[in-house]
Amino acid sequence: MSRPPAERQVSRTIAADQRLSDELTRIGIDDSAASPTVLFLASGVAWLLIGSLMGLIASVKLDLPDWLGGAGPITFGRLRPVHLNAVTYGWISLAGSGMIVWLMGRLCRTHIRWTALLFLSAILWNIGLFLGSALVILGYSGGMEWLEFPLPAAAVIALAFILFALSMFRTFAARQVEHVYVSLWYILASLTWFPLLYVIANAGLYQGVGEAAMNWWYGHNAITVWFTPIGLAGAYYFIPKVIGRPIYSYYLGLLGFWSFALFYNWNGLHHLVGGPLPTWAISVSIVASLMMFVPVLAVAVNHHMTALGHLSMIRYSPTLRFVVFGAMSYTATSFQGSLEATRSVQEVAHFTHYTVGHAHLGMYAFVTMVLFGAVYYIMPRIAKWEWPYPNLIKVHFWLSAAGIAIYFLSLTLGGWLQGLAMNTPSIPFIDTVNLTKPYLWGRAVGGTLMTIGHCVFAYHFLLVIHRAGPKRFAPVWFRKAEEVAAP
Amino acid sequence: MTLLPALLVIVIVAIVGASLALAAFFWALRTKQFSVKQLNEGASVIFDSVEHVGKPTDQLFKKPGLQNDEQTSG
Amino acid sequence: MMFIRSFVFFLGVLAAFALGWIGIVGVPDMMLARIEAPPELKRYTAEQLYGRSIYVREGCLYCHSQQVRPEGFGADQARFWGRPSVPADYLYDKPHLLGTMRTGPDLFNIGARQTSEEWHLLHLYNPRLVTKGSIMPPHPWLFEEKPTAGPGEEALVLPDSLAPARKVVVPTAEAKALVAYLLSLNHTYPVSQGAASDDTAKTRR
Amino acid sequence: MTQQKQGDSPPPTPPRGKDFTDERGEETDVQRIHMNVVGREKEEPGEGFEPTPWWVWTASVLLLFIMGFYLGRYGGSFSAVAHEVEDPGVAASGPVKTEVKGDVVFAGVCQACHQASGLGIPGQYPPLVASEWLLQDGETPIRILLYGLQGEIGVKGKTFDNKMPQFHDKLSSDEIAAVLTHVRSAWGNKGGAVTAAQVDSVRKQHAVRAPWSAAELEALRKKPP
Repeated sequence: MSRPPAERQVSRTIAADQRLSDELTRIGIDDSAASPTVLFLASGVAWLLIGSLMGLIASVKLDLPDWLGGAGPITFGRLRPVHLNAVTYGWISLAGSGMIVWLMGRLCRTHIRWTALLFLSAILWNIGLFLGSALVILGYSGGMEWLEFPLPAAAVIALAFILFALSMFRTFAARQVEHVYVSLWYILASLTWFPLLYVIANAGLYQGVGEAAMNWWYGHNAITVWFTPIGLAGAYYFIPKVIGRPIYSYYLGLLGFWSFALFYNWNGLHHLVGGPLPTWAISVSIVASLMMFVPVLAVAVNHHMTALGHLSMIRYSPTLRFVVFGAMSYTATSFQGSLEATRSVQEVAHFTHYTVGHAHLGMYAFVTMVLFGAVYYIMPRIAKWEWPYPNLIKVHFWLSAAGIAIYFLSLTLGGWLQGLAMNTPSIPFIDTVNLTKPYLWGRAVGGTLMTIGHCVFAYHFLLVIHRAGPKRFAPVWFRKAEEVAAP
Repeated sequence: MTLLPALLVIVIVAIVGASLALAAFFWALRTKQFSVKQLNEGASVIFDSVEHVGKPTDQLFKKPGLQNDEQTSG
Repeated sequence: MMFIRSFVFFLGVLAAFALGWIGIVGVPDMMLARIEAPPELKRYTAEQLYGRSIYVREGCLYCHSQQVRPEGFGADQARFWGRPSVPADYLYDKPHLLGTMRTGPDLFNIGARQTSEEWHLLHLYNPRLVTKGSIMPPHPWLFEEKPTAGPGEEALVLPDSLAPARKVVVPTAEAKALVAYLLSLNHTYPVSQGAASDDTAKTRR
Repeated sequence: MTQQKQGDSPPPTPPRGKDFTDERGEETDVQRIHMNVVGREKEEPGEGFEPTPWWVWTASVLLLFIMGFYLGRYGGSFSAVAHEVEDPGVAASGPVKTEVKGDVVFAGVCQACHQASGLGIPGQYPPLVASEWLLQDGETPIRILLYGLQGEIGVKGKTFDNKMPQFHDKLSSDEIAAVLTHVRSAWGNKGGAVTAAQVDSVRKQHAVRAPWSAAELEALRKKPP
């Protein structure tokens, strides 16, 4: 540290120039991503509200089957698919796309290209979702889980995704850094995989049990190639970025990514264990599912070691709080999923509410929580406005965390008991229904808490978009470009 | 599809796939993709001179009186 | 250099995807292409197909499976849900309705287990009429309320508490088609997986 | 909200590398401390290039081996057959044939209509509790179960008009005997037990036929062949 004073002076000036240039670059990139990101995030939040409401109504309908029972469009069998599609293709996909746009600019250190395509994509995507949901409500469901949207709606969504991917690939091609960060691997892979998967699945190539195999290959691979990469890309960026410490091990990142790509694509047929499919195919899927221990372990060790010694930061950082919760849930849901795929667990858990609890652990406690964290990080930077009421974020976090905990525990316990009862033939079937009833109420309570949390979140989000609420102290990274450039 | 042709297809696909994967792996080794330098740069590409290593970037719940640059790592 | 790296990356990513697709969808589907329908498996009639579309429309598949697991794997057979289902049973199904939940019982053989059309209609109108404690949604929109039943129509026999005043409840064509589909779900015929397993049998030690 | 600051030209690539000075170009105490923690890339490897822990590799390879065995065990013979290998252990010892339980058969087959209480549904499905058709003799209920029943029938002074399905091909004689024994002794019913031999003898009496009417059953009961 002991350099001659003159040399120090020079390096000091260069350093100051460097800082100014870096900050201007970053602000310029964030600005270029701002409009499309806000559009994607805002539509995502809208679909989150719609999806939560649908899910809540459907959930209460299992408790009070005659409630709102008089009309076809609001029967359980139509609201449930709309809930699933609204939260996955609506909330997670749109908010995830918003996060991807912003991350793309940051990680490629360049401004977003072909933004017109992004606007078009977001609009088409919303049209597709609206069309699809309306058609399912009106009774034109495609009839396969995860693929309920009939062809016109699916085609619009596929087109929207392809436009989105084009803009992202163009931005990637124009990147100003040589190194491609680990989050980008996941994003680029998912941008390649998902359009292929979605088009193949909607093309109607199969029939009979072949179609069932395709259905569950799709159902699980939508998670593999789209929802999980969103969550992992977010976790890989935000945990080191918020803490200010590089990711623990890049070797592990490589191992994690390639084992993820290799094994996760073979998952899915364990949804048909004991079903009418060639035995070997189901076994291969179970093996692939268990091999997922490798990438999950790699990611878990990486994230844990990165955060180690800095976990106290979750007291200060809303983003870290949500993302760490999400990353821990990823480990939990993946381990649970691997074990759940095995024959002995599946014999009990299959066909019960246990699987619903597992699905929500993955899609909510993992992906959705990471996305909440991402929104809390991104919005102030692109809206140039701090979250006005930090306490609302705390309220949101605890409502969501408590909600998903109650939801998951109820359904896991209730579903397991249901499965045990169902495998005991001396228990009449109706008693397997009766014993789940208290747990289904628990699910409704958890769902209510989450929905209230989402309303709080949406209200807060609106405030930031409108730059409303008390102006808080402005941390340095929220300055506008002009302020930075001014001496 | 009968058993033997199916097995044949799978074996061929496996051999071709495995050799491609091995080729990619050795190419990565030869071009030093796993070098300390590469991995170091890779891991810190999300930082720049302002939001540098050692600087937390999200402390909304912190009391306003505290300096932004202050470390909170435990 | 940068280009080669991207190229290798995308090649690997595409290969991983394609392998999974071929491995667990393509190959099983090709293997099953040769199976033949059991002679007792009937194609759906127009009315049954219409009923099937209503089964899809009302989302029955979210609570009812249509597959039976083998002996030693759950209690499906002890519950009289039938023999284990095999791929040939589903040859005429599109979309497939295998289902993943048993919030309600399996329906693979409901047409053999519950042969009464009357029962199915009552159950659809309000499940709690025939199954106390059921949480299945009622489907009153598949029925019509009329002053009197028309010619050829048969009104439901409802308890006084549920019967509308001075009106009768008559099933619509949709309800009848749905019941016709449910009654067609009868896979009690014997099957052998011989057609599919011939080569296997020969090569097996 | 969205100023396109950079215009069309991409912003310059910032050189990589970090500096640990604050706005005034001074090294702050905090940063100096951190030089020892995170700023050590010149001296020794730090974050970003930690090798994969040995136990992750060990676990992965171990898992690979176990999964190989699993595929060998449950892979079937790579045929199109479903349910090919379920549990060889069970298969070797032969299917475990447990005693047929009447209440299990009732719950699986009869309860949907006749209800768990055995009271049926008024106006729809006749009760089994104290039903003369069930309890007067042993053969009539066997006939009903085997070949079904259709048309009007009076049970305990009330008239029912519905369809009782046939079970001659769906239930074994053991199962029919068990479920009849169960319903004839449940809910305070006092009918005698029914044996599989009785069921078999009724099977021999009649060829497979259309559902009975109440009158036919009545006639058979009064005039045994």
